[in-house]
Amino acid sequence: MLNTYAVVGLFAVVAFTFPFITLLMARMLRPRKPNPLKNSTYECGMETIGDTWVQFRAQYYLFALIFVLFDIELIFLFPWAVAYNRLGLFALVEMALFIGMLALALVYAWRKGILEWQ
Amino acid sequence: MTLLDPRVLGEWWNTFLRSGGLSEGWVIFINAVVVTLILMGFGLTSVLIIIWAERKIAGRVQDRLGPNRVGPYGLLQSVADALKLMTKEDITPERAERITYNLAPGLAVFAVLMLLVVIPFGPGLIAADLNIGVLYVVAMGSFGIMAALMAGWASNNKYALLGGFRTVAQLLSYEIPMVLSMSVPVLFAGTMSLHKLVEMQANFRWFGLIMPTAFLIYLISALAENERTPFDLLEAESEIVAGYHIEYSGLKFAWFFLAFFLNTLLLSAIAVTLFLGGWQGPFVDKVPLLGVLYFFLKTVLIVFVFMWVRATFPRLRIDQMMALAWKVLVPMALALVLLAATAVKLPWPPLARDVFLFFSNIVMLFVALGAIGRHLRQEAERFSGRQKWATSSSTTS
Amino acid sequence: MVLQAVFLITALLTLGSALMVVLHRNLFISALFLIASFFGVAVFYVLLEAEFLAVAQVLIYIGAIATLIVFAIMLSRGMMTGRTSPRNAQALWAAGGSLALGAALLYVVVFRVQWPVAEKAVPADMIQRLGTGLVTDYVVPFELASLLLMAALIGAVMIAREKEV
Amino acid sequence: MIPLSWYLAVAAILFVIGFYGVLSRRNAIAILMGIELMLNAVNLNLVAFWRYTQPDQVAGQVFAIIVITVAAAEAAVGLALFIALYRLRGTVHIDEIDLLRG
Repeated sequence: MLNTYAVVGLFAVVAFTFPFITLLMARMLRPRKPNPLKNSTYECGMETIGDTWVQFRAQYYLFALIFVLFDIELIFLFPWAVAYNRLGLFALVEMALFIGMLALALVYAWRKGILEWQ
Repeated sequence: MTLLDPRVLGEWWNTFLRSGGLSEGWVIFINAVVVTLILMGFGLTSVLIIIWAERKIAGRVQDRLGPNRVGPYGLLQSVADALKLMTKEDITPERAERITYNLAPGLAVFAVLMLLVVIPFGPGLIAADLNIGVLYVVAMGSFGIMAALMAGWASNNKYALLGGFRTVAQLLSYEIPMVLSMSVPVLFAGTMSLHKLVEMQANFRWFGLIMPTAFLIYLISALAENERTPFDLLEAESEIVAGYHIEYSGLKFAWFFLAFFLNTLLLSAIAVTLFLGGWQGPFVDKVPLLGVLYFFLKTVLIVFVFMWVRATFPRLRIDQMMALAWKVLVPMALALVLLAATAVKLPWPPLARDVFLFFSNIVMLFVALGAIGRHLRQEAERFSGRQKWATSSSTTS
Repeated sequence: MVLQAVFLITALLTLGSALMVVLHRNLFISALFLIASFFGVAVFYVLLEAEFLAVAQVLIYIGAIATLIVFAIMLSRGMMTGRTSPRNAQALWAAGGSLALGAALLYVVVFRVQWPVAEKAVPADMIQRLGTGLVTDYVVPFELASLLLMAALIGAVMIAREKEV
Repeated sequence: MIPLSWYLAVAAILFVIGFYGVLSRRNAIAILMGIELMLNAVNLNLVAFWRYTQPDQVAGQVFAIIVITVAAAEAAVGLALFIALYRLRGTVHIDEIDLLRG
């Protein structure tokens, strides 16, 4: 199994270094004449006001929360799906229970208006 | 005819290497190097072609010519653009967090390039046939999400940060229906290896034909994961500045661009692998190399559909986009998984099961469309009601 | 040989990033190092031939938990600018205690105990076995996990929701 | 083959680093990051023992998955608490939070 991952590993090293090597190479080609105006933050020509750390709404966090829930469900779903052909009807019932529980959580979030983007 | 079988050729190549007296470790290493070079070359050239095709197709749809100056049919336009971006001055905003800022585009490219390793281009033509292929594809998407977050944060720009956050919210939301729909082929095939998944789809028993709704959910989610129209509201090339990559220029911008187009190709390739039988087609068992042709034909078809959609559809609003993911696609995908699981256990002949699945998929699709249509009509009525009220109140006052 | 080299490089990456996580003043950069550290652990899982866990590690720790952490950092803004010290009053004691604990653990783990090792191969159909195990022998933890997730979601939503004013 | 003690050593150091983070940080989110490091170290140990003692059983992997699940649930609720706390008190520094003293 590790032989297969050797290919992945080598490819990963190349794929990760390649963008940076080309960036370094392009550095020799491209001009470099910075000035304060050019380097200023681009906010449609306006002077930047205040901190970049604008306060975000908790909404982003709530969507991420529901995402985490389903992401973990996938970790259970995939081995089940792979093994499913070998298993009996009980596997279906158990997974239905599992998914039902998650669906309940989704319904709860829906009813509480979490899924409305404001 | 076995001459044209990549598997046989691979065996010959390995025996050739071993006959030269190389140890097993070196054989693996040399093969890895060769595979890496081929895949990198393929990835980079295919991007140039896709960018050209996208511009040409968009041009034709909008009754223009598209690029036609550099090279025959403008084919070298992308090369010219790449050279331009390479020699262009590259500005780093002064308050940016430099290391993270420079790391983000590389990570975005990395996340997409890594998918090349698990794509089965033909029978036996897969760089690494991982047992967890399907989940590997999903896991690499996490790195793309991180790249967007890093770019948005490190630019030290309000728009970039906001764009980064919204992009992440979008990618997260559509990842769930996408992966849920990908679990349906896994359920049928009983494996996550992409090569075996294709092998299981012989004789036109393509999972996309049995479960058209799952395939559709995958396509819609792939459009969103790729930030393509109609889900490109965070970038909206023609209207607002850009998303999280607003501060990037020159080659760093080019890397985000490359990641975007390569992602289009690879998401289509994965769609073909999971749902359209990959390299399966007539006579593949006789002439295996035909499989490569079938694979690319199908992939190009899906890529074309993506571009066609881009040239045709208007953008969604952000609330519509999030509602589509969580209120429509996720429940549908969950129901589809359970439906597929139930059907597999039905004591019927395989053909009857497939037909049953196909029709129940269609029914489910129409029920969902009906529900969406009803909701939209209600919303429109409410909106027009408010309009009437607004105009009447303005005339009376 | 190659495996050992990969192991050592990964160990260096993982532990170095972990150290940066606890030392860096800027919380966002801490979170990025945390991701690097998670990735290193995923590589260890691959070396241990637990490929499913490696992919789960990337998917959940990097894809989900790290995203949650970054979102939480952004929601509590002004906390990562580094104007005040990131460490509390007991940091020195903590460092001493951690070093002592680390030395003790390493002594026990590496030198003291002779771990019994079985030279067995990982079965090729590990993922099938895992799926089977989840719905047969380990069905109670499996269902409890879904219950836990539902409870966590409902609880977290209750806590984090912005109340209508 | 890599000796088992290498993995255990790495896990031990990772655990200690996380432990130090938990003890020394003021920011609650940073403390949570320390806890995640510790959980990772535990999981690494679990998987290493699985691989070197009984790779033909699934118990080790199932436990590791459950640990990951619990870690995610814990992070979700913990971070939600911190966000609520920040909204309430304007800080997530643990040593400035003393609700009982009002």
